Amino acid sequence: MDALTSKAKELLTAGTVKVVIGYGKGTGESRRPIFVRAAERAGELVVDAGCVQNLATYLTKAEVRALGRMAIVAVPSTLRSMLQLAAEKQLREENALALAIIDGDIRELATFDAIEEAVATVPDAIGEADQKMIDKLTAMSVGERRAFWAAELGRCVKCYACRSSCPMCYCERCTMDCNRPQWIPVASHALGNLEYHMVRAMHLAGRCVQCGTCGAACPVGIPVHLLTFFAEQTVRRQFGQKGGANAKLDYAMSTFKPDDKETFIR
Amino acid sequence: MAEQFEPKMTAFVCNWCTYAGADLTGTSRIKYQSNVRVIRLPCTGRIDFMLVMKAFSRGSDGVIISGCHPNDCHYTSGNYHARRRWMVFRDLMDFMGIDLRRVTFSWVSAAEGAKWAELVNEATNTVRELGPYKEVQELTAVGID
Amino acid sequence: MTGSLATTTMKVGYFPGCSLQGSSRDFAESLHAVAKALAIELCEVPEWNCCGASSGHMIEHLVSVALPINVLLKAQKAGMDQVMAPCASCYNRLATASYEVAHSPTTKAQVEKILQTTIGKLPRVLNVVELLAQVSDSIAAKVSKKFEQSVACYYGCLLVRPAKITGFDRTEDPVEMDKLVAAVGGKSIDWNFKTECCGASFSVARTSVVGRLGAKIMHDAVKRKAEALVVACPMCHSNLDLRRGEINRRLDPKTDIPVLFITQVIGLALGLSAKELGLGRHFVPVQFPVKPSEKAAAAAAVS
Amino acid sequence: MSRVGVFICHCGENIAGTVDVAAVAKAAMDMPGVVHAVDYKYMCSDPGQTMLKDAIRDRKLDGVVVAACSPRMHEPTFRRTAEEGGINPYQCEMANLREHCSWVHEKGEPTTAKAVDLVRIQVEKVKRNHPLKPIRVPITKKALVLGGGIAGIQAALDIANTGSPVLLVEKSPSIGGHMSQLSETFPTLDCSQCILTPRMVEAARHPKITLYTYSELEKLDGFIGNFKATIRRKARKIDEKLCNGCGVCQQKCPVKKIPDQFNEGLSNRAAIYVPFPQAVPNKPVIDLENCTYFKTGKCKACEKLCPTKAIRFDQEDQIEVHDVGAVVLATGFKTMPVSHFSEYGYGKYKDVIDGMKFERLASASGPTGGAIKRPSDGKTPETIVFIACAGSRDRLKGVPYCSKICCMYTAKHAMLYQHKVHGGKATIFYMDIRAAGKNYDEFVRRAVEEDGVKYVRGRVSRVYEDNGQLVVRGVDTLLGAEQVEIRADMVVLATAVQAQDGAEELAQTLHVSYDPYKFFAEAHPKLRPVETNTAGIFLAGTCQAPRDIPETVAQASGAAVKVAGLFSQPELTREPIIAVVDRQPPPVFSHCVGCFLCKSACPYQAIEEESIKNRNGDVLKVVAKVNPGLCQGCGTCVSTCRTKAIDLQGFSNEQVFAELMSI
Amino acid sequence: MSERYILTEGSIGTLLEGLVSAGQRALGPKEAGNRIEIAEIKTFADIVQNGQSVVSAKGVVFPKVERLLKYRFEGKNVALDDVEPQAQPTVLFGLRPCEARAFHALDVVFNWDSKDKFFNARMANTTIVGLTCTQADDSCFCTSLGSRPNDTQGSDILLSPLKAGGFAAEVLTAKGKALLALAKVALAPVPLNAALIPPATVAPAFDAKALQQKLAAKFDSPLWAEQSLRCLGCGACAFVCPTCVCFDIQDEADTKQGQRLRAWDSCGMRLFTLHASGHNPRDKQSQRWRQRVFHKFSYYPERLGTLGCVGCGKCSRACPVDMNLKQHLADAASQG
Repeated sequence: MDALTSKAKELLTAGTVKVVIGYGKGTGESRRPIFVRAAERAGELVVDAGCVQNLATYLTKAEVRALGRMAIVAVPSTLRSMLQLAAEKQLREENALALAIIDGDIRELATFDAIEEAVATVPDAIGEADQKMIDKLTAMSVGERRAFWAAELGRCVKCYACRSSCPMCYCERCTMDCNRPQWIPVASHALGNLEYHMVRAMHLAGRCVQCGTCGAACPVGIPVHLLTFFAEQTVRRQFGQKGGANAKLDYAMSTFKPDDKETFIR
Repeated sequence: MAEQFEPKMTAFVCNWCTYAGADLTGTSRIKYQSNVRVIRLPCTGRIDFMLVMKAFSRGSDGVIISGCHPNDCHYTSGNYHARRRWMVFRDLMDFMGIDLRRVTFSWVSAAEGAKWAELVNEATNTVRELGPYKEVQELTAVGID
Repeated sequence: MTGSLATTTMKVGYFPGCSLQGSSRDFAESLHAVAKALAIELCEVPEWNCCGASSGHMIEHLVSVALPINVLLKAQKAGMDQVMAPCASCYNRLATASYEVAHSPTTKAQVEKILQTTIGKLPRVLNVVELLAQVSDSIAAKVSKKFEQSVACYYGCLLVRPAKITGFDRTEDPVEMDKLVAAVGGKSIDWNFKTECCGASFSVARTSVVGRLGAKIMHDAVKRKAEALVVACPMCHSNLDLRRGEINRRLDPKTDIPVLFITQVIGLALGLSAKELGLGRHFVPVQFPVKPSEKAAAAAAVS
Repeated sequence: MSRVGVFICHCGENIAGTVDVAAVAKAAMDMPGVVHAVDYKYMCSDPGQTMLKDAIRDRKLDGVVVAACSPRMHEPTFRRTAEEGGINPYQCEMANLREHCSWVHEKGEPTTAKAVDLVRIQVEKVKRNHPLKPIRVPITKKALVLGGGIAGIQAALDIANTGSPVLLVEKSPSIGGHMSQLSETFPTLDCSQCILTPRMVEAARHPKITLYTYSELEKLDGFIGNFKATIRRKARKIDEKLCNGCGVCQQKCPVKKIPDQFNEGLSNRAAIYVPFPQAVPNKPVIDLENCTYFKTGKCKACEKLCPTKAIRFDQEDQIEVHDVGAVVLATGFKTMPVSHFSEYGYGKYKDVIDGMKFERLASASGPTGGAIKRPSDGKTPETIVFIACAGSRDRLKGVPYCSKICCMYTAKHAMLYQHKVHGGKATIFYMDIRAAGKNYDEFVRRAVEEDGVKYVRGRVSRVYEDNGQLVVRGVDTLLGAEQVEIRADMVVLATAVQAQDGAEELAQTLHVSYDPYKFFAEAHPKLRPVETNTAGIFLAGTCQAPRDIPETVAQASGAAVKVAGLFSQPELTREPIIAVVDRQPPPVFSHCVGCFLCKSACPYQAIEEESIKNRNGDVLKVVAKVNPGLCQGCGTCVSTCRTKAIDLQGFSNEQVFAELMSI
Repeated sequence: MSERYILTEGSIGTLLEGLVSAGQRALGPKEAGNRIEIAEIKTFADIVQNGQSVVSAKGVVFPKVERLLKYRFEGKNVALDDVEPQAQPTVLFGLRPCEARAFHALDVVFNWDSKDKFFNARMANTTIVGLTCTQADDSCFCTSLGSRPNDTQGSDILLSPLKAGGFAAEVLTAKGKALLALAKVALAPVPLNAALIPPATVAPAFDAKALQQKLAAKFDSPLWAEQSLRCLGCGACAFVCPTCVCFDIQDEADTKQGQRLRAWDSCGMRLFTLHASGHNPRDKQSQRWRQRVFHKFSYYPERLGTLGCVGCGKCSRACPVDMNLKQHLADAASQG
């Protein structure tokens, strides 16, 4: 924590960066994203177990970018996001550097190569509970799965908190907002919700960095992150490519191997 | 069921292989069931995964997707991209509770007129046995007060 | 799979057919002995029936298909995915039948009607050479006593033809048996009548024909220094062994080279006894010119 | 609100016999946006088309749906008609009531219902069509001809004579191909080389033709009118400019025992060699596998003795890239390899040879100077057996097709044999005699009647050797299916014609399709026999199917005309069915976020990056842009785009979506 | 002084049974996993007495998606099918006083100029039984808006827990009286000396009136950009809010039929103000955030004579990035 504060001070005073995106005190015990622009306020930065949200979302937010070069307090998933954003030409090295929290200590990672190295060392497996849940679902009958999602997605109000909090959902116009044609119903009825979450998962297959921020953001507690996790896992299993592994584009869904193996095409 | 249920089948096919193949079915006068409605696209690569879901929510009971065999794509690799898309989307549909028995993927070349007829008949029969796809069609009314 | 067979047992459906219980017990005995030695379990098709050979397919086509299909259905019920028919004729009937139902919807429908059932995926039909070829590696590995004779492999007509049905080996110039012989140390000579007709079921009806045809075969084999003929078909065997008299009447000089089943050849190489291999049942006694290596061995034993 | 006209074609009884066309027209009239719906006997007939044009004018239609046969059949026709009627051709769509409905379903209500649906689908689509303009791209007026056989030579000459430059690429050291190996040619029995070599020389001398012998095409990028061909010039290891073809090097080369491919291994050649005396260019190459210097690092005899000092041991392969506008494939054929004929003892017995070997034996320039001598001992064969259809028309050999030329050249062989070996006995085993062609059957008859060649109708089951003589065992199906055995001194197999090795790979690099036997596929078996389904790539000769010399030459000229036709246009107009990335007024500029995932999805590298700048030239946004020249319109990018910023003209999201919604 | 009766847990039970048999449904704050939802209440035990539901009860009168009309294409003509509102008689049982007050803020909008038949039909069939808050959290700020944890406004009955157990039920309207009748038991009046469990203490963080005046001058303040820097522009706040009324009208149709739907929308979303031209008058998140604040705390009082907020704090709790409305308003009110 001290380490972070001093690092932030240093970067801001030197003018290396104009803003440090990090975690600060929030309501009650919670942590909230803060944007430190002056060295003397670096003390507001907090590093503790409460800092889990993937702040990479802000790296593509116009208002934040307008502040100038960014330093971002990064949990491992944030680092992966940065690489995927780089691969998708949404982030350049001169835009941001990472202050990575890797098992306790703070490491400044100023280049994508450095980030790639760091990412390669930290495991990117999803949480045990989530994996259990996915296994449980896959073990169900298709009917049971349908019932499960019908119940969960029934609560969805299409507030798009999942989309807005996702670092990879940076599109200026989402498919959801496209109305010629109206691919996905706007209303949050059962069909609209099912199709919305299906599209989201597909669009993240091969790009999802598995931070789970979307699930955490859902006000009504729908485990939407399981969908993107599953899609991402499907890609990894079948093609051995994954989201957020490197800064060069290696997107499974826009590439192919002539000998991709499937069993269902007749 | 008193009178037999006739499934709505929607097919998305590429112009160069399967559509041509279906033309050949016609020129060879091979008969098949009339349930299917074909939507012609240049290439399987053009088939947006959402079209499949849309077809169901629009009231189709079964969907057929077909294009050129690997290596034969008129556009050299559209079908490879499509194959990947289906390899993922299929799993996802399954994970979200869509009944995969209602989705048929296949490669039908311009020379496989007979295969097209066979494919349509088999898919149609399968879906006829499964009955109407209420589970999805009814969703259009759920969650509206 | 072949390599692993040394340790694990391989299960194969087994259709004996009539000859292996009668005229060709020697074939049956050697087959079982060899299978045992190679850890292949031959599971007899439960309550199997006639394969529809000879008279069957001459008289009533549909029956000649229905009979073998019935056999295959039983095999499939018993959970077999391959069925091996040692008799080349049985093999040919089974293979032909499954080919026909696979390729003619009408025939399929008719047969289904006769058998009051629907035909699903049928087990694959193998002949004995095909089966042994699958495990040739482990055979080679298990050879205890090299089979050093030079022999003429005789395939006859039913084993490899018609190609679209058997889909096995090179129709016009088969080699699989030769490979097996080589695998156990033998030399298979290059000769001309591998797939020549032996007279098949004329064995009983018109022995003169068998004599004429057999003579041609034996002549070429002997001329090219074969010390034995190797076959994989009961009819070939009886025609060339049982009818040797008829044949020799047309040969000058006459020949007494034995006719062995491929299973017997392999059996000998695996060190099985003449009894286990039913060698005693042949009409032309099984004996070979002594090989130099054996001489040496004998000498060593003495001193 | 759109004004759509629907025109239902009876196609005689083809549609009307099964579908209640009147009912379809009535239903169509009820569809929102449809202001005109009629049915007519033959829409594609003149009156039919006039009717369409009039309706467009009189009813002020802005969209047209023709419900008739497959769009793959008549879409161009009706789009042209629509244009003549005064609307944009791409405002016309077709509903496939024939191939997809009346021909495949029984007469009845459901079939008519389907027909109505098919119409509705297209009505909904056409309502969302936009006028499109054909795309114009420039043409590079230079042709690439692959293969220096008679087909390639002919095509190259014909194209060059229209004034367009040609690159003639041949993988072996000389042009000439199989024809240069032939002795005489049927049905005239004139000497093959006498008629070929002048053409070879003409090609070499032609100011518009550049020869690339001993060269291969590495890759071909781009599209019709705008290909980029990468050619590898393999190192001959000699300086072609200096070499005067004196041949000293061949004489002095210490390695001489290399089987001579040109003579089918019937003679030997040196490690540095000119494939044959009339080779064009008449320059040697060093065969690296066999050259002592390249094997041991010593020798260099040729270098020492070359009067013009033309030997270049250090010469490297050269890669050249050329822009070409069209490609002619003339890569030829091969004959079925030895391994397929163990029952005929081919490869086992020296005196069982194939037709090509016989050509060399019979050729005046061949190893025996044209005398028929058998390879084993050089004796003149007194009895000779020819086996036609050795592999051809034989599913078991993987060749169900007829190789077409064998009947003729076998007759020729037998004839030549009879002429050269007096009192010799030639027998031909055949299945059928296929001598369709000008003076062909007469030729065969001459073989039988004048030269006394014995034709036996039947297959040969086996060729074996007995007491040092070949025994041909076959059946004579005309004499009561009797088995016949002929003791012959020599056996000649008319081996099947097969696609050239590597044909499949080549087809894939060029994106042309091919049949199950790896022969390149023509765009249409009847109406487009020299085009491939890849625009700008044409076919000549045996790379497409077995054929004889006259046919090959004719097809080569045909391909040449196609190329000339293409080159005669000032520029190329292409279907505007291509992808476009949307552009919006500021501040949006485009919905594209510039993730460029589409870029990796595009099979044609058609997606480029465009920087949108303000007046001061600072970049506001980098977005995708589709190169209309490269885009072929597959639409893979469209379904890859998350923001739906790319769309495919003619198959737009709105159109497809509307089609789906109308079902 | 209105009537106050003692409602024991038992009599609440019978009341619930009573109203169900009278063809009504009871909804109220109920445990759902680790959240509180407004859901069917069957027994007294179902009712969660402390803490706030995530989503408000507004859906009862203003559903997240409701069908306004249906139509069919008959040839070239369109046939309209009117749709009657599904106004199932409903009792909102144990609603927090802040939420009870919120219905007024909805009402003033839905009856501002034209009268919304769907809203009104549902409202008419809804009875509200408030329950005094005895616990608050850092997001609550009802007191800053001139309300209190035991506010009676909006409730037909207000329940306040008694120290001795059970509740004091204060009957506030005829609807309330009618409802109580369904308990089918004689209810004892609350003795004057009966002690109530004290309501939660919610320290006022600012003064709404003062805030309103401040805002008038703060339209161009950098404050909004500062506060909204972390705002993601999702609609969570609006969709859980008991007073947000923004909606979108959507037609869902194919070539055969269609329906017109009214669905929740949010001024916090970019798309909300996006013009067809591509121009967006509220292009920046700061502008949208400002709109949200001004709408509730400036435009509402000005135009409709009431606040567009009840201080329930649901938005703050739902926000994925912890936009705490109370804090932000306090800052706005305090800064010069």
